[in-house]
Amino acid sequence: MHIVVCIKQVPDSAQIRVHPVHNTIMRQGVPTIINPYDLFALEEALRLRDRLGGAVTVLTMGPPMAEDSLRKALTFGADRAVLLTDRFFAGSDTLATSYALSMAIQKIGESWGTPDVVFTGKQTIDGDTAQVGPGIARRLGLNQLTYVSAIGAVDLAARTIEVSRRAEGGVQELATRLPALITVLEGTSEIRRGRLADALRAARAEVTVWNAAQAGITEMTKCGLRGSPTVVKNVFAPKGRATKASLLDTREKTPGELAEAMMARIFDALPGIEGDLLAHAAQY
Amino acid sequence: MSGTKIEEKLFQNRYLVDAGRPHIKVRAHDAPSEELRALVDICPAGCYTETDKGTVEIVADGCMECGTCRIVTQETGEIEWNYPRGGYGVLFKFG
Amino acid sequence: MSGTAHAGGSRAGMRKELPEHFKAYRHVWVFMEYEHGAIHPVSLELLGEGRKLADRLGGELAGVALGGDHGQMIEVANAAFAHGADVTYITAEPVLAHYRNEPYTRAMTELVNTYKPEILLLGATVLGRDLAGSVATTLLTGLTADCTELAIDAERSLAATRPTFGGSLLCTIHTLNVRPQMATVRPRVMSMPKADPQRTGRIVEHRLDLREEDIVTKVLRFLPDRDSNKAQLAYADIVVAGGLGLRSAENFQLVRNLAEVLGGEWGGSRPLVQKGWITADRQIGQTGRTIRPRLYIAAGISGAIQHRVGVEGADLIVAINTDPTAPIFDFAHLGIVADATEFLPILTDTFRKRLSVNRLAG
Amino acid sequence: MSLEVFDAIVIGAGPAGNAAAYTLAKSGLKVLQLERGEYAGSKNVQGAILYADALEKLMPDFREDAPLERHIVEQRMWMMDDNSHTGMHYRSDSFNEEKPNRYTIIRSQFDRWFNRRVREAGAVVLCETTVTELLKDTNGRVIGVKTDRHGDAILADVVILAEGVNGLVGQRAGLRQELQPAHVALAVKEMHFLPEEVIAARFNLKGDEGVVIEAMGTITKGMVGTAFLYTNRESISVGIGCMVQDLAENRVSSSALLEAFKAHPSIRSLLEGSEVREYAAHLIPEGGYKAVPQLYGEGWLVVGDAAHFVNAVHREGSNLAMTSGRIAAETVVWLKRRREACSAENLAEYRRRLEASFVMKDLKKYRGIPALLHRNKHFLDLYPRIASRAAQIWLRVDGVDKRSKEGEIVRDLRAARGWRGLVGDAFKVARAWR
Repeated sequence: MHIVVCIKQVPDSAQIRVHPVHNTIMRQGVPTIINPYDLFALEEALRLRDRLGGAVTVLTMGPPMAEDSLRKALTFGADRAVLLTDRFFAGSDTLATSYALSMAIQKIGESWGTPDVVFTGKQTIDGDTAQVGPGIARRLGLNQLTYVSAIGAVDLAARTIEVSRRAEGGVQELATRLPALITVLEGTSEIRRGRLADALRAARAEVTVWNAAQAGITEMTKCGLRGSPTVVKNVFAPKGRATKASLLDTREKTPGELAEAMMARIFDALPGIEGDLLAHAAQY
Repeated sequence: MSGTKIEEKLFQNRYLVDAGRPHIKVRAHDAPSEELRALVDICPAGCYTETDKGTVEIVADGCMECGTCRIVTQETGEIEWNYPRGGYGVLFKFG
Repeated sequence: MSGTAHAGGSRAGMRKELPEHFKAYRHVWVFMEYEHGAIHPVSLELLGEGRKLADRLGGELAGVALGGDHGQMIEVANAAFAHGADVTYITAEPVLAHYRNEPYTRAMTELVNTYKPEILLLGATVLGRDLAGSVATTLLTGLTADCTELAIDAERSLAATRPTFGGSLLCTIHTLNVRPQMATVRPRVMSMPKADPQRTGRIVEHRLDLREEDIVTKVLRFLPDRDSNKAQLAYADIVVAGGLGLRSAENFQLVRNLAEVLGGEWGGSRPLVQKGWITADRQIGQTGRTIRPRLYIAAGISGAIQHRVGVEGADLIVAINTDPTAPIFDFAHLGIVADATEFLPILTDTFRKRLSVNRLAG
Repeated sequence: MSLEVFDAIVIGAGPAGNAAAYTLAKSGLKVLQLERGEYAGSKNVQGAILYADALEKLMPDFREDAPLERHIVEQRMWMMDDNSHTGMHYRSDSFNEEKPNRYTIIRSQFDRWFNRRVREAGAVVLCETTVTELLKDTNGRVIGVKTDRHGDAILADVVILAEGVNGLVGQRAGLRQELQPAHVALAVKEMHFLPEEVIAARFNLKGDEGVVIEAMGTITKGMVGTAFLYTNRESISVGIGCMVQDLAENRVSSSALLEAFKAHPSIRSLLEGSEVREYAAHLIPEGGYKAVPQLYGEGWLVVGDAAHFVNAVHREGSNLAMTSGRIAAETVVWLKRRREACSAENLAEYRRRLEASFVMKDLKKYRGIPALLHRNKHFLDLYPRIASRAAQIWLRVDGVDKRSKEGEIVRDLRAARGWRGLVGDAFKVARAWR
């Protein structure tokens, strides 16, 4: 089977700081990484390939230096990598991104066989929108399976797939037909370490680089800023909260009184939680 | 000295913790040597702590891989020190 | 994938005239998330927020109720009215009995194309986010996900503010030139409006021409979390966690006792996994596995590095620790300097009494 | 049983490893470089000063795209006591030359750039790959390496160990001894960020000019060590280092020493309002000439920190690393061209070439210094105090006549060390320095 995994190179957002005095964004030394959620998608894709045979193609849209992330994906064991890069893509929001990626996936299909499954992470850590996966599914008419925690039976002949999917309050088991788009939940499987042979191959591999035209994209008005209905008007630092915990005064109080005080403070701080706790207690 | 200070400092650092595979281990012991006990004070990441039982433990998550503990306890052989697996451990942003 | 990662560059502040056919788009809509016989609280919170937006725009507030059973949808509509809606659009069809992306996307896009809302809000739940992405792409409109604040600017445009870069920053996003403007909003961010059972409104029924045979995806089973032995830390509302301050594996039971009384999940810091007191799926504070409960109680956890990152998103962090200088007190909201092994049982008892007393009374 | 055979494997992607791999690849050899960090530089810590000369010999055009922070126009040497410093500053406009001699750098960025050049030169670079052991044949000859990735060993004609101060691979293979606590310093360092213009104003700098401060004195609490403060473009590196043996004996936390140094009135105002973005710790091999291990053997060479190539007196290390890496690689290239084996006998040429270079000459010159300092800790504590008191007496205008002030200063000195002690100290220093 042919599997396409979409990954994104993102800044390691945990390393971004806001200067406490000047209230400015400090981006110095913030490294770029493969979106951590995408690694789980890549792992599931590789497992599926190892199970059923075939090939994994990794795709990213980004600046030329995003090649580093693709090479890393090859180190894990992906078979080929495609970088979609063009200055026309600058400023793409999720709608424009899903357009460009879906066109590239079509082109990948023409070049190396139509993909049976397209994987993405559940969301990115920089945008957190969780929207590009569904966007691609919609544009390519793939059956959409988001927040997937496990992949069950896959029947290539019958073109069916079963997955477990995180839903509100539980896990949904779904069956659908291929081709499908799957966004993968974090923590699904332990991410493998690439074998030495894969690492050596990755170090020397040629990454396929496509600009818009090479990816078969002709409608430039659907790309980049022009193709993006949303616009970021303002980026700012949140108001800091008092950093120190408010400590219960333990002097001259019995432990029982302190526990009462703590419970009262919790109920105060979280309106509605008392009712929910009661509802829960009543249920059991 | 001030453990709090070190925690705050380490919070600025970037790590990829290899869960379940600590790269430094303290061998089981009843009473630590002076050298091992010294690590509670001198480990620059404050990784070593003394337990109620008087033994010394390590949580290596904040380790900066300097190797001081390795050098100090080389004679006593109380710790097992390895590099983390490739890609894991501290990831210096500036170095 | 993805992101509205583009900087506030050249187009910020620029505004082209809204195309003529979008000028007919009016009113604020809230998707009423209904599953397993219950309305998700976020939908009611959104009605409160939507009311403000609709009033600001001088328009109506509408609920959208999709489901399999007509009677249930009427109930949903009534709840929507009680919480501030003027109108509720109902599509009740067998294919909508359980949430599936395909029929829900069809139903929602059809409603939007027919009745043309200016703003469409959904809860940023797994269901809401699954649906919103497909609907927005089908409608070729913008979507701002996971918002924490909504406002209308001077030019009638929805200003949707959301955390970005892991919450270290906020950004405000507008949808230009396309309608509807879509946003998903985090649960428990907007306040719950007071219900007024006397309030009524208009119901608009809309049929969807879609049969089960047309739908590829089938739900085989639903396994509720409460029947599962697996830790569901990432989705738990209440999490109680223990650390080395508990001193022994036996004492860890104290953490489980409190979690059980509160109906929450339990977990522990990394050293406990290393010591074998808990399994790795119960570990809190590992990179890539963050939790965001309403209430997080940390007992005997010092609050080292990774732990902080993992729990900082909790609405309320409560810390119990003997060391007043422990880093956990630097980011907890509420704390007590006490030995967790002594304080936990008392706190558990206090909660247990309150909850059972009230149960009997109520 | 093995994957592939390379002409050379280089373990590590610091200055020594990069210099070696670059030289080998440039000469057309088939090179594999292995680095355990996420990328070259992610495990590397230094103050950091780049000495242009060593790099220029490898790539004369490095200034065109290397990530350099500031070129140094001013050096301050401070002797500190608890609330003062006695300083010597040297600042010269002649350092504003076309090809400046010293730069501050940020190692993670610099090493990454350097490594990219290595790749462009044709070396195969594998990051996130830890070498676990050297592979030897039955005669004890090193023939390749094993890594922590699943797969067979990789073979090579020669392995260059540029694995840094901890040097586990070489030690475990029995190529050299474990480091001694008396031969190695532990340095801790923080990165403090400030706007560029604030740094320029505080240090009287324009453009890319930079200042370095090297400090010693009571800040190390009687232990052998030094502290430093370097200006980068929009950050300040500040750190302190002491010998591991002293730290262990005195149970002192380096982190607390650094806090005290930062709180010193002479330093505090320079860092005010800064945002700390990283805290790092690293060992520095400061045993000098006498601690240099066996440098070559059957199929292997050792370079950089792993070979103990640090000139502690002049705070030089990365230049010795690059130079030793380059010379090791040149030796291998020379042997390859002559179609000679990388045997111990042939690789001895590496040591001969090093002896002829500044690397071994400088180390030899200062071979007495580590022991001298170890035995004479008062150098770092007493003399800064005396200097500070002398300056205090001399500068304070308080109605006391100058001759009496001179007398007081001299009495101070004599009381502290006695004439015999003073002469002895002077003699010891002179002998160690010559």
